[in-house]
Amino acid sequence: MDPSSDQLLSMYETMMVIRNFEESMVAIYLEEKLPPDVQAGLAFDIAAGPVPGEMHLAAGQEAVAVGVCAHLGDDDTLVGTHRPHHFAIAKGVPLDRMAAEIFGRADGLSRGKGGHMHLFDPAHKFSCSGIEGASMPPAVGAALAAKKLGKDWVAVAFLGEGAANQGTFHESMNLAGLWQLPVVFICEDNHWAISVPKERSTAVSSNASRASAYGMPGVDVGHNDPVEVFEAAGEAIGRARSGGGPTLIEVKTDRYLGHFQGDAEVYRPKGEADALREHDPIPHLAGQLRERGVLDEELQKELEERARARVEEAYEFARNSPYPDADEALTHVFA
Amino acid sequence: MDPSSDQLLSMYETMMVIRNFEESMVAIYLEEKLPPDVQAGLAFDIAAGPVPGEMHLAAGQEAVAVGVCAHLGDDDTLVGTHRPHHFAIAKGVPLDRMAAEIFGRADGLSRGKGGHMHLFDPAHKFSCSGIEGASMPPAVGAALAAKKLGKDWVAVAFLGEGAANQGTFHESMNLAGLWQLPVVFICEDNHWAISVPKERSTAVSSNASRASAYGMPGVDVGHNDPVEVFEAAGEAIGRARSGGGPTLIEVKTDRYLGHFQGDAEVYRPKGEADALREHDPIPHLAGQLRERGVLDEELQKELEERARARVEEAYEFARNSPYPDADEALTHVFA
Amino acid sequence: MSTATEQRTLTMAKAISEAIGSEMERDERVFVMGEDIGSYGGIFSATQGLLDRFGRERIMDTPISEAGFIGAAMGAATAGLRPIAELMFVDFFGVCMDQIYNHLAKNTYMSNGNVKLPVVLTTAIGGGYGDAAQHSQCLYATFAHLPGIKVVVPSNAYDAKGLLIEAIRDDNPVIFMYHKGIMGLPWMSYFEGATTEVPADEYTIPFGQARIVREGADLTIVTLSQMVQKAKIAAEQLAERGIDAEVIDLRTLVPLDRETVAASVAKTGRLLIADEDYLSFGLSGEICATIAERSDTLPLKAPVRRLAVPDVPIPYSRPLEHRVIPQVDDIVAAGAEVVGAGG
Amino acid sequence: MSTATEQRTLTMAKAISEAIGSEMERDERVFVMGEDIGSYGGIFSATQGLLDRFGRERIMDTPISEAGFIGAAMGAATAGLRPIAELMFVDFFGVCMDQIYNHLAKNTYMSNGNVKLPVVLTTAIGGGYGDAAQHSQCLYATFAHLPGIKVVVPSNAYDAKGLLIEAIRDDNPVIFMYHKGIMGLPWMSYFEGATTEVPADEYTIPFGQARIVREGADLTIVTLSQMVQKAKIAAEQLAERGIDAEVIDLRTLVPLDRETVAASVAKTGRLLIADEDYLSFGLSGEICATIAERSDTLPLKAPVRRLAVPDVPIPYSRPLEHRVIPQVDDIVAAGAEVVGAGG
Ligand SMILES: Cc1ncc(C[n+]2csc(CCOP(=O)(O)OP(=O)(O)O)c2C)c(N)n1
Ligand SMILES: Cc1ncc(C[n+]2csc(CCOP(=O)(O)OP(=O)(O)O)c2C)c(N)n1
Ligand SMILES: [Mg+2]
Ligand SMILES: [Mg+2]
Repeated sequence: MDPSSDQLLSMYETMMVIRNFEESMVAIYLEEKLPPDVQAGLAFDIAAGPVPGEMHLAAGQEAVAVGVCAHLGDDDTLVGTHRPHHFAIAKGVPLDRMAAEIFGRADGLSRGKGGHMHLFDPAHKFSCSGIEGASMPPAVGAALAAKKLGKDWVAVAFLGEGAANQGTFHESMNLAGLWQLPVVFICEDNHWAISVPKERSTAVSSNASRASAYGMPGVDVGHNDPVEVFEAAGEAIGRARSGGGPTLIEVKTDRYLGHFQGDAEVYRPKGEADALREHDPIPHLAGQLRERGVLDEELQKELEERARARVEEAYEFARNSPYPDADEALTHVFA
Repeated sequence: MDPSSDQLLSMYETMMVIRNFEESMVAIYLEEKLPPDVQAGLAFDIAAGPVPGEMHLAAGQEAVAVGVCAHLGDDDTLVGTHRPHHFAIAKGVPLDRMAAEIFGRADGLSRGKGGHMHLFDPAHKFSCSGIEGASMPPAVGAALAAKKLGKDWVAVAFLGEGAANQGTFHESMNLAGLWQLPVVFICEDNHWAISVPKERSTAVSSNASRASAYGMPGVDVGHNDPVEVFEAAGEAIGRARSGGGPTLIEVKTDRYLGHFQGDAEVYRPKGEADALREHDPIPHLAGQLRERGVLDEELQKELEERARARVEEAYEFARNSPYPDADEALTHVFA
Repeated sequence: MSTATEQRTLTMAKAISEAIGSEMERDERVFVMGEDIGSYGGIFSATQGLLDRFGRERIMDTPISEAGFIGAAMGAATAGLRPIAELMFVDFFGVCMDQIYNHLAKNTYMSNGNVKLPVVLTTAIGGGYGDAAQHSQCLYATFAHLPGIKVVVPSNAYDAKGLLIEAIRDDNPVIFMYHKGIMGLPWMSYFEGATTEVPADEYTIPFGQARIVREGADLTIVTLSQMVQKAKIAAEQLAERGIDAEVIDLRTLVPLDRETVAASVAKTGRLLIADEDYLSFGLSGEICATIAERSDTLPLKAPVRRLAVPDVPIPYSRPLEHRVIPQVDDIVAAGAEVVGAGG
Repeated sequence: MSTATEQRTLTMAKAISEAIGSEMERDERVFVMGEDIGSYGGIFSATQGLLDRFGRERIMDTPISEAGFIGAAMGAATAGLRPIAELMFVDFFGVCMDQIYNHLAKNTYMSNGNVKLPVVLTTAIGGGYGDAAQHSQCLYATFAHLPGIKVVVPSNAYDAKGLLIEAIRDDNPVIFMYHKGIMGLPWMSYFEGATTEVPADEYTIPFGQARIVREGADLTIVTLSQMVQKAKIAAEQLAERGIDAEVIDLRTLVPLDRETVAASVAKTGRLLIADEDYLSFGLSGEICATIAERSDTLPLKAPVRRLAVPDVPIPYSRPLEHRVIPQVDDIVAAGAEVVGAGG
């Protein structure tokens, strides 16, 4: 199923929003984290600034999120990973409340209780977590619920190629295959699990090839192309929606930044990330759109500007939101 | 690699020892467990008698244990399951101290601290546990140690077809394939996981087919034949011993008794077990031995008698062994 | 025919399956997942007869994939269902704890209450029948220590039904821990005090309300689960020795009814904790803390005494197991000691 | 050039990697497995520089398969090696707890001591830097409650080296829990009191011996890990208010040095427990029990006071996290209260 020009355009725009959100965060994250603001002797202070804690950015991985989410509605469940922003943005999670959550502010999705790795937006059936491999069982459950309720809802679980070696992968795939559930598993193969490359973590070259162990189709999507992702995901999600059962898709994608911000990447071949950026899918998609004649200089500028503005507003919103009252920490352990 | 007549004979004898050990236990286990000895109103008391607690017997599954262990020496590690007696006997664990352990007596392998599901015999590198799927990681570790120490030791992990859906299966297989370790995984497919048949637990019909997900050979061994097991295991263990890496073998076998003693098997088709006994591998192997001309009426009687006597002596030894002193319960939490 | 007032004597196992069945009748969103809960009826009969009534769609046997199906229960709850998931033995928690404590127990908090997770985990606890180190543990304190999941530990059939219906109707995760030795199974000796009259119709028992099983003036015995039945017997024997023990059944650990404990100790001035979990860093310590934090208003006539598994795994051999799991005699001896110690 | 007497000031992270390195030099059987322990040097630098010295055979990066590689560490120990396995954050214990607590911690007991399992699990604990609910927990009480594994929780570089060498040489499983906020990492603000002089050569510190960090007459503060550094600062501030606090660093929870705690409380009559784990059913309760069991010989001048995470997950937002993790000010306020309450 080919994407329409409108679909391509909106994927393109969303990719720019994601890229802008992530790359803007690189600078925001460093605010107040560097000398001389921090404890003497520190090169960097993860605890300081408007956004403390770990920060996993998805610059370079936009194609996976938009190619999949183009097929999802608000009733479809998406369970993301510790690197969740691109999924959340593509799924339609409000950018401003998401930014505010990442800033730990009162207007955040969860009034700052969750944070960057724990974004919850029930209205868009979006969630994620900081535990590797933990996205799959809940997605299986959401798919089970859809089947029990007789709805045509689909659930998508994202995971990294590193997480594919966690036991929950096996248990979830087996349940999905056994019960023929409307769930699609999307493995983002960005080659790295922090510092461990895929060939030193995984006994086989393709995780998609593992799908046969669960009686489900496995699909390899080549290099980081949003259109290929769109097509593979469309087929899998369509099959799931129509009762055809689960699919496992592995997409080759690229991590442009460190595993988390502050990662010196000593383990990574010099220049690898720069080389990857030469295959940046965003300009490449722009080229395709120009060929189709649906994008010109002017529209491109407009879309870029709109993306920039949306992200800027979201971060402004976050900055201007107050911190929650400290005693809110004691609430909502139970519903 | 065909088994020699001597190997076949000793496999045959060991199978009879196992069968005799297990079927004798059926009666021993019931001692003092039935009315009128027990609390009024009870049909049976698991807590009573010389052997309390759960009792998982392997009658019908002898072929798997002997076919594999024929290739193992004392330096090779075997990690068994919650249904461990046949493995222990085939691995050469002393029958008398094993029986005493199951009786909870002072002459037991662990002076009664472990019990039926927790038999430890370091001299034969034998261990087992009551947790499904837990046999695989330690076997991977033993194989890793062999490789690090430059020894030609092999490690074997047994698991049931039900345990093959536990996350440890995936993690262990991947580590074994990734590091090319001298470990062999043997899945006993007796069709049942307590009351759940394989087709309602497993998305694919063959666990051996899952081996490809870990870059290792997978071998299906057809119906409960000790010679076929011997051949498949011999090839896999030989390969592992010579640095050729891991193998996953699934053997179709039969559970003649309940999951544990006392299991009314309401879930099991009437007569299934009886029908299975018609394909009992023990008389079948006897037939093969007779054809080879290495077994005659007389020798068969002698072997049967010897097996019976060994088991009887072991259980006598257990009965005559004293209970450990209660305060021993407080020792050996730490070495 | 059962009427609103009909009383029947039921085993705890029957009370539990009755509670699940009546809630499944009442609310279509309730279903059960677990190993051998279908045609087998649950290894400890907690789902006996439910497969025939509700069919495989709502009484779902699962593969041996606890992390998978418990995580799936959470996902199904997020999507609007009210799953009950059985972890056959609590001893197996280690294969699925991440899904339980990092997700099921935290997502409500991390979402600031925007995500509700009405999931009940049912699980079997306890030893005393020779099932050894990996099938005899209680571990309720392990769950009670980690925030976000309510911990229910009934001691008898009446409480089990009311507490389980309360759990199923709760919009939060609850772990419901039933002791094998009070279920009244036809294949395991048990304490008959747990088999009680149980109303045929539905009722709930609120969480966080301990029950005074026996009033007494000399000594407070704080306990739960099967140990309540042992403590009742022990209290009678203590009475024969002229010691009047008050027995408190905590019923739930999260929430914990500290007030009832404190009020009793204020009265008796003496405290014995009878616990089947491991001794250190657990329930018995928390009860001590409740007293220590109130030491100005709760003068003790004697040091607090704790009975629990003395920080060893559960051994298999009967005399050894009997040695490490507190028995009626141990409660009697400790109770007499505490009162004696008080002069 | 390092001599037997040479003293250097080291961060706790450097002390830990030095201890591992020197033990690997000394004993070929010692090796390390874990995620990102190789070229990365460990996310918290616990294995910094070791890959270059020992190579990939002994410094093994693993897949994200904790149950697999921790179980494998146990299997390798059974076969005669002495593995160190790193669980990157203790928060991840839920994916591998079965291998840890049902096997690694029990096999020695279940085999009546015939199986020795010299395995050290190293893991990062603690919050305070905005890493939220799944990356900020301490959980030492969860491990201490379950029998069969020793629990070591150092508060400074000197102790870390000596306790870790002791752990590596121990023939039993040990979990060595280092708090991120005292490692002295170049990318995380930390308490500098944890960066200490450390002898260049090897030494061991026996388990089960608490350290009196500061002597005092008015109040006993029992604490551990990063909280020791907070308590030292708090004690100085209390001193300015004329309150003389004794600060006890437990150093290990299993074994637990109850005597040192009891002796101090016998002297001061007042007890404050400062803990970064969850409040209920944990460490602070166990310390209370130690006192309550000795109430006849340990008269309290004031109720015991507990500071810990108030049974909520760790929230992300800074003011909220600050609210739930006890801070220096909280220790000062609570200490003053306890003494005040004592009149
Ligand atoms: C169970 C568990 N183990 C380890 C970690 C620590 N960790 C966080 S991200 C990560 C690497 C993940 O790699 P991958 O799955 O490929 O995702 P990516 O970071 O490349 O997007 C690890 C090991 C974790 N969060 N959870
Ligand atoms: C992790 C875990 N989950 C559940 C159980 C309970 N249990 C014991 S045996 C068993 C069935 C095992 O089936 P299978 O692996 O096929 O072995 P079999 O009994 O057929 O030999 C189950 C579910 C367990 N021991 N461990
Ligand atoms: Mg990756
Ligand atoms: Mg089976």
